[in-house]
Formats: sequence, structure tokens, C-alpha cells
Amino acid sequence: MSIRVQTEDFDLTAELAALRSSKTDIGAIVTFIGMVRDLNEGDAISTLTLEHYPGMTEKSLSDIEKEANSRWQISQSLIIHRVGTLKPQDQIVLVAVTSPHRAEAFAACEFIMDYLKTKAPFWKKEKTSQGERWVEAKSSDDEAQARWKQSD
Amino acid sequence: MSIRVQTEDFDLTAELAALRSSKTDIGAIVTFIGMVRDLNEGDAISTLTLEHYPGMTEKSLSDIEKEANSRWQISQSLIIHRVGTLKPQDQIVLVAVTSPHRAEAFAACEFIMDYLKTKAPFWKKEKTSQGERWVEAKSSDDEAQARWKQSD
Amino acid sequence: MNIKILYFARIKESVNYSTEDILLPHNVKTITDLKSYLAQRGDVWTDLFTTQQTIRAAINHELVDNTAIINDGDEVAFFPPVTGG
Amino acid sequence: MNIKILYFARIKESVNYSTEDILLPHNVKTITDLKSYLAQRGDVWTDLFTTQQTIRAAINHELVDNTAIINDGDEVAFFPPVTGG
Repeated sequence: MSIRVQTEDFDLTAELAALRSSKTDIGAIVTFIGMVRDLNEGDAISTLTLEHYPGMTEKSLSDIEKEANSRWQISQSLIIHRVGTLKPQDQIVLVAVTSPHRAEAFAACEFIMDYLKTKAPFWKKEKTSQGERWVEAKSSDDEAQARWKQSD
Repeated sequence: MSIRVQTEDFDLTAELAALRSSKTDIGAIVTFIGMVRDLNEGDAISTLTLEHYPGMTEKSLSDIEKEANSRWQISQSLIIHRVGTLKPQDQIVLVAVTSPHRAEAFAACEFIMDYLKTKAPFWKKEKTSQGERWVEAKSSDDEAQARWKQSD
Repeated sequence: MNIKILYFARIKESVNYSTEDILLPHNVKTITDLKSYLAQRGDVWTDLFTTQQTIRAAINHELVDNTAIINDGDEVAFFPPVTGG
Repeated sequence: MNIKILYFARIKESVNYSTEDILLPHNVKTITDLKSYLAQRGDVWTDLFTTQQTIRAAINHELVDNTAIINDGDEVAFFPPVTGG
């Protein structure tokens, strides 16, 4: 389990090579990459700036990884989230999960993204021709996260 | 939509760069990589050889991509499947799906893999210290595919 | 009618053929008929095409079931359940 | 008791503070109490901490609800709903 919060971009091939290097029981790798879209609510985006809460971010991502690890058979997982100022089509986030079984890798990767979207303390501010504005949270993200709730 | 059946390995970063180059409305990329496992049914694998049915393979993968495209909002998709003789931890298959929305990218990518596993004409033969043997189809793969059936 | 038959994987190894062009008698109209016809060749053919062993069939690159009709010039394929991915 | 308060994103810009160390009166025990206490500062503070605006709170890097108890030395944070990923 590994977590990084960084301003630098990441290279998927290199990250996956590192993730796989120590394991030989991997049958499946599922990865998610989130990118800056060129449009939001009809306006062209020139830049997107990500702020976060150092300390809580790492704790929150680590808690999400641990929860995924307790629910599914995961060999390795990696979360990289960028902060700072990005342009359209820049990579924002990488979640990679390896597992002996593909269904577990898919579920764990999607779970991590749905929780990250609603629990991890990141905030986006976008610059458009209309000026700067904070991105609003989406209720669809809350609904996506709520799907995973377990009844005790 | 793009399909390749090849003996050569593939590089994920390069494939995704090509996939993304023509589109600017992408918010999410989900990728699946399947790899040769080092063990199957308790025996160490020395090589895995993939046979396929040229012509039907391409048609079958193309039909699966089209079906995924009709069910979800996909910007681009790519399927690469290797054939020939591979070693443990070699990459076998890549499925990459880009979409404006992450839930659609996850669903389409997993759908393509579940259908590929049960519909596309590939067969695996593995070499172990016990000799060569054809890999048996798994009922869990049929069940994974059956989940996606739509009631009319 | 004339058709082409292809065999793959375990079945190809059993029959020791990968492909054949064959002239079918008039009473062979479906995949079931073709399996019975091939089973008459005896030995491994009988084992393969009359037992409960699962054999998948395709006509012209499309998966079909046993009731599918075969037409002149078709490419028919027999193979075990697929194991790619 | 003494605590540290951090503000993020839209809230940080509104109050024009990113962090403050503060000595709380004895009657401020929960997040709800702290919000009421901060609202007394007037202007933008009143707007932020008394309206229906959604504000998330964390204590020591853990998301909490309004009933959570604050202890001496805690790091409390206020921020809008998160929008990462």
C-alpha cells in the first residue's frame, strides 16, 4: 500500500513496473486515471488549481486503502494525487490495484476512487474566461460512495 | 474503438498517450492489464502459449467493443491481446476505456473483460514441471459475464 | 454442399487436423447433424463428437448453438470453451 | 483550552485566515459550540457559521460531525465539501 501527494506528473508504465516488481502472484491490474477536463459547466477551463490539507490528506487516503484491503484480496495498491496548478488534459490522480483476480481489482479500484472523491481533503479551483471559481461538490459522488456502505 | 492481436508486448504509457491524443473531453481512463501468473492449480508455470482463431478473434472483440459503446458513454476504447508464448508476469491483455465519467469507464472496461473471457476465441496452454496442459475454462467467468445480461 | 471446417486447441490436437474442406451429404443441415456425421469417422472423432464433452461451434466467425443451419460455402469451427484474457 | 483551527478553500478565502491558535471559553465543548462561538465574530463569520451553508469539520485529521467533542490541544479544521480526484 502506497500513497503520494505531489506537484509532479507521473508515468503510468514506471509506476506499474515498480508496483509489480515485488510480486509474482498478480493476475490483474486495474488502474484509474483522472484528468483535467477542458470544459466544466459549459465554460472553457484554462487552469485548475488543487489545494489540500497536508497531514489529513495522507491519513484519509491511507484509511481508504486499508478499508479496500480489508474488503478485497489486493496484492498491491498505489494512490498518487497531484496538487498545485494544472492544465486541461493533465493527469490529476492515479489509483492502481493489483490482485490475483480481476473482479477484486475492479471493485477495489472503483471503491478507492469513490471514497477519495467524497472523503479526501482536496479542493479544486478553476480559472475560466469568466474568472476564478471553486468547483462545487457533486451529489452524484455522494451517491457513488453510498453504494459501498455495508449493513452491519 | 481499436483492436490489436499481436505477439509483441505493449507499453501502457504509449498506448494511453495515443488513445488520448485526439480527445479533450476525457475525464477518466480505466485500464485493465491481465498478466501470466506464476502458479496455476498449485504448479509453477514455465511458459504459457496462446492460440487464437484469426478473423473470428477480431470480429468477436469488435462486437464486444460495439456492445460496450452502445451501453455506456465511451470516448475511446482499445483492446490489445497477445498471442504466442509468454512467461510468468508477462502482459497478456490490455483493455483501456476513456470517458467523461468514471463510473461509465469502470463499467465498460469490466464488461469488455468479462465478455472477452467468455466469447473471444483464445486458448491457453501452460507448461509446468508436470508437462503441458490446456487451461480449463472457469465457471466463475461464465457467471461474471452473465451479470451483464439485459432483460428485454 | 461444400464447407470448410476448422479445429482449435485441444480438439485440433485430438483430431490432428487444423482445417479440412469437405463435401457434406444432403441430410447434414445443422451443427448437430455435422457432429453426428463427423462422429461416424470412429475412434477419437466418435469420442469427441458423441460424448458430453463441451464443444463450442462457430459459423463464419459467429458463435452458434447446435440448431444453427449450415449453408454452402460456410466456414465452420469447433473448439473448446475459450480461455483468453 | 487551547486549540488550533485551520480553514481551507472557499472558507479560508472568506475569513481570510488559514490558521489560528485560540483559547476557548469553558462552555465551548463541541463542533456546534465552536461554530456558534466563531459566528459571534460578526460579518463573514456569522454568515459562514450560522447559515445552512455546508461546512465540513475535522478534528485531528479525522472527519467528524457537529456533536464531536473538542479536547485541549486538538487541531480542528473547517472546509467545504471536498472536490478532489
